[in-house]
Amino acid sequence: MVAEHGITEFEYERLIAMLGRTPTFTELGVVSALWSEHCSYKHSRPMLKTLPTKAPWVLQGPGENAGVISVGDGWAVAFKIESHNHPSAVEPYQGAATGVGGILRDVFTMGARPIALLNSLRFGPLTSSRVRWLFAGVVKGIGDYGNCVGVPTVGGEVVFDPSYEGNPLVNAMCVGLMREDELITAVASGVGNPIMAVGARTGRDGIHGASFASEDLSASSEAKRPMVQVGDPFTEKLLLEASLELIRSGHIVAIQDMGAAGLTSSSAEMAERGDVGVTIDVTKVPVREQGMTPYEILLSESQERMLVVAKLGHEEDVRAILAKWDLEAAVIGEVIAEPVYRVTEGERVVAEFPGSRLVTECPQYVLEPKESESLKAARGRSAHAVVALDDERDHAWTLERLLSSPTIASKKWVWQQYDSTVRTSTMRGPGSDAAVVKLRGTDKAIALCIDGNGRHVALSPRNGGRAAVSEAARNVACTGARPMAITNNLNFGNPKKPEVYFQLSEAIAGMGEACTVLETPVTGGNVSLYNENPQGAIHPTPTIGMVGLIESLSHVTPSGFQTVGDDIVLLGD
Amino acid sequence: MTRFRCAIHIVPRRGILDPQGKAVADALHSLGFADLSDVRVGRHVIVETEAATADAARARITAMCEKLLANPVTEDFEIASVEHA
Amino acid sequence: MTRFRCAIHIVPRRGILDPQGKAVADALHSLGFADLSDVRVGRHVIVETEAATADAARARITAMCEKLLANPVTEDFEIASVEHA
Amino acid sequence: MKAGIVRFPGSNCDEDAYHAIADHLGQEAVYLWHKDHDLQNVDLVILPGGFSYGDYLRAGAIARFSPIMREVIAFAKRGGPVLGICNGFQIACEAGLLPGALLRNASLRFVSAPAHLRVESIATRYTSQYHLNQVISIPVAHGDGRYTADADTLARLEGEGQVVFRYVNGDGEATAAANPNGSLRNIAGIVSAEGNVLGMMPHPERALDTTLGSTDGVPLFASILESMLAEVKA
Ligand SMILES: Nc1ncnc2c1ncn2[C@@H]1O[C@H](COP(=O)(O)OP(=O)(O)O)[C@@H](O)[C@H]1O
Repeated sequence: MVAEHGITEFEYERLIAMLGRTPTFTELGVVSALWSEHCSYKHSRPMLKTLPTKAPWVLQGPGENAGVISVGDGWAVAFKIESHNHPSAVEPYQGAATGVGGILRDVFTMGARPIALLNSLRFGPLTSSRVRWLFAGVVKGIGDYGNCVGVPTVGGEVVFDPSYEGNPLVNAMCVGLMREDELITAVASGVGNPIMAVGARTGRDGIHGASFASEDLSASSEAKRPMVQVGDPFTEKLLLEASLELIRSGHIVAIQDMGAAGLTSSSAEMAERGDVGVTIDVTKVPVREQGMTPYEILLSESQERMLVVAKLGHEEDVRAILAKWDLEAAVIGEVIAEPVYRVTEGERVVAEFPGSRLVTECPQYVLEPKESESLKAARGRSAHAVVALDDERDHAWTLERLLSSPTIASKKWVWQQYDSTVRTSTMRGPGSDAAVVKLRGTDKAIALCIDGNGRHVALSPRNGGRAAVSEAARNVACTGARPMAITNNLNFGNPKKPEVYFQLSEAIAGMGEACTVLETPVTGGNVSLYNENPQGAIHPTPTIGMVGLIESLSHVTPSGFQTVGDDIVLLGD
Repeated sequence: MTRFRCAIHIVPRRGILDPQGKAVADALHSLGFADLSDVRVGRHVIVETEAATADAARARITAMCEKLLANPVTEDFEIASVEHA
Repeated sequence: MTRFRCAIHIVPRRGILDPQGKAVADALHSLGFADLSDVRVGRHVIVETEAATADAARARITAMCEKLLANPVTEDFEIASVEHA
Repeated sequence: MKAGIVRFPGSNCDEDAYHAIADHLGQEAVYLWHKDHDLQNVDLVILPGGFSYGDYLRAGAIARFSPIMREVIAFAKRGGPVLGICNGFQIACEAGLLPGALLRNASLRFVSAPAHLRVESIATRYTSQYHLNQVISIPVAHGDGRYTADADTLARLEGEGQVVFRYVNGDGEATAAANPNGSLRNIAGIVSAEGNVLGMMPHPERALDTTLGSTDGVPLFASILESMLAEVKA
């Protein structure tokens, strides 16, 4: 049973040592979720710590639902990227849709109104009918969700490469705008304050999604399909409005999305950040179905839910705001002084852990990196050694080939399905190097892009990591913006393989170097490991989401040739 | 060969969130239809096909549902009727 | 009062383009289901309601369809079944 | 002029409509909450775009029963101007303020793109500032925009000059390729028989600002204001 929960023997022993007894079934479920790669970053955290995260304009760095930077005059921008690779591989439409839902919540729980979405996608070759099904489903899922909520999708990228066959990458980024003084964090505090579940009811959706995202995809993943959750963008829109109203009302002290590993992860993390204890009674959680066990309620990944710490005595005010938006709010627990994380079913205790150790004592692994010999050899190969095809003497032939390859060809089919103009602020939408979005109420705009190049990183992880950041910075700069900060998604294979671990550590190092030189600190991100399929690991694919600031709308510069007779100049080395 | 007209019901699987069903139930409630429970919204597909027998038609339709019509992750299907067209 | 489980079919009216039906037919064709004709896709709604008799339940459901569930401009509805829940 | 913008659960172009009135037209704008019954003495009601109730049953079908809609319908029946944009057009059709229905795009895909429209009538309070047959560019963004009505209704709409906008190509021709959603007769917008209710799928409120592309929506809002001023004078 321990193994079924994806907990290693080593981790199990650590757990017993922490508890001083054997865990209950419910506790095992909780730990399996919290110590999954997805929630704990157990293979990547030591490396992530080396990234530069500070600058005078950074208001919130890594560790929160989203990073936040100041853009001047009291305005701030929150942004974050998130992957939904594994759910999208089994159910592309819902997987991608719920990915967008999750990243929207990460941004509006900071107090920011989402103003733009971007996405970065990787698929196998379109010659496969399964890939076409995945591609069409993912694009529709992203579009339907963002369109319904009313946040414009302003940019992204799509790459087709055999390495992603069977394991597509679906990374979504959201950017939000707020006043600096509206920033709120997910830190539980105030002994006696009630903990409330807000938004949609809890069903049996996606139980163990977080641990699922931390496994290699295999034939048995297909059998896990019933865990996939269904997105409800309409409820999300209501939750967005209600949450922003709640945050501005002063009735709450903290708010957090119930995302991966649901109630478990959100409540444990909030308690750990606030260095307080919490107690939760699962019988108080509004459920969608009868007969749900504590285990199911704790680990459900039902979407469109939030966990809120309200101010004591303000419960009715919270309820009233939610009711205005036709949503429910229920008190399910309390912040306590005793440093424990306790879950009860009525009076009966079903799980109890000593304080925040549940989060802080998650094992961390530092492994021995080793570069793959074959990739090293590939890098050594001279580009001149590649023999030219006869046809290539005709440059028009080559050009036509290049332009018609799916990765290079126009992505209009994709972005025509995304509403890119809602909110009437999109100065440059999909199809530009970077998108430009006006900040309503100011003379400023932000430039946004998302970039990654897995093949480059595969051949030379450190250079590839640097290049991904520089490419994003160039794209942003071309619009007239100063690059400000990045978020990133590290999509890699199984980190227990030394060659994957090598790629990960080198790419992070390269990313960090570029960020230091360009003064674009990392304000957050996400790690998606175990992106493998029976054929092997995907190309190591860090995707960089960058935000740049345009100080005056008059600085916005178009890409594309403007007037006949203009000179064309090539800049750079 | 005979022509059969077949009707298929495809509904969200129990336990799977059905936002459409919920929206419809809420709307009916506020229109004064108070005592409803459990509204589910699915698809109703009508297919005409040729087959030697009704059983053969049914087998064909089952194959269509499994291959394409129903999403095995989130939906259940049922062949509601198979009739001479 | 008794609980009834009612199934409703709502289908695009004849003569109105049904792109979903056409897409399904095309997809089935390309999967090798050759001899199909006339695929139509509509909605299948299941509602549980209380009523004194099956006839009363049917009348209630009819009212729901007329008021909300079907669009009189483009859709036809049919109450497929009314059963004890 | 005072415009009221209805906020349904799931409306998401309400703020854009507000800015169109308040910032671009310089007139008073207020939001009308779907649960209220008070139209706050507005001169114009805008049913904005979005996904009211998620469009989960049919686009506009549930919003049409919102409490505020009773007042909106009465206002329209009294001749009050109602502008339905995108989801607002769908709601107006469901509410019977306009004939016909808007169905799933023929492509079955959401379409977000600039669309060329031909102004088919300038004898309305919404289009007096355009030229007849002027070709304008206004963004569309919808999944359910295929205008459908029975043959009699279509004949009446055409005969009475109620078709206000038609999808065309850059040369002003109403071709199949220029039709983004499969609407019958390339219809993009219609006006009620009395001329006071306009429904259109394209978003004129997204075409008011040079920095965002087109400004071809400006004459539409200017026409509304002009007709109000004329009424006040009369
Ligand atoms: N690749 C990365 N670079 C920088 N920070 C990261 C990266 N991946 C994750 N983080 C940060 O680590 C923290 C992990 O928080 P957590 O809430 O577990 O993330 P998530 O919301 O993605 O599940 C987040 O603040 C996130 O921004």
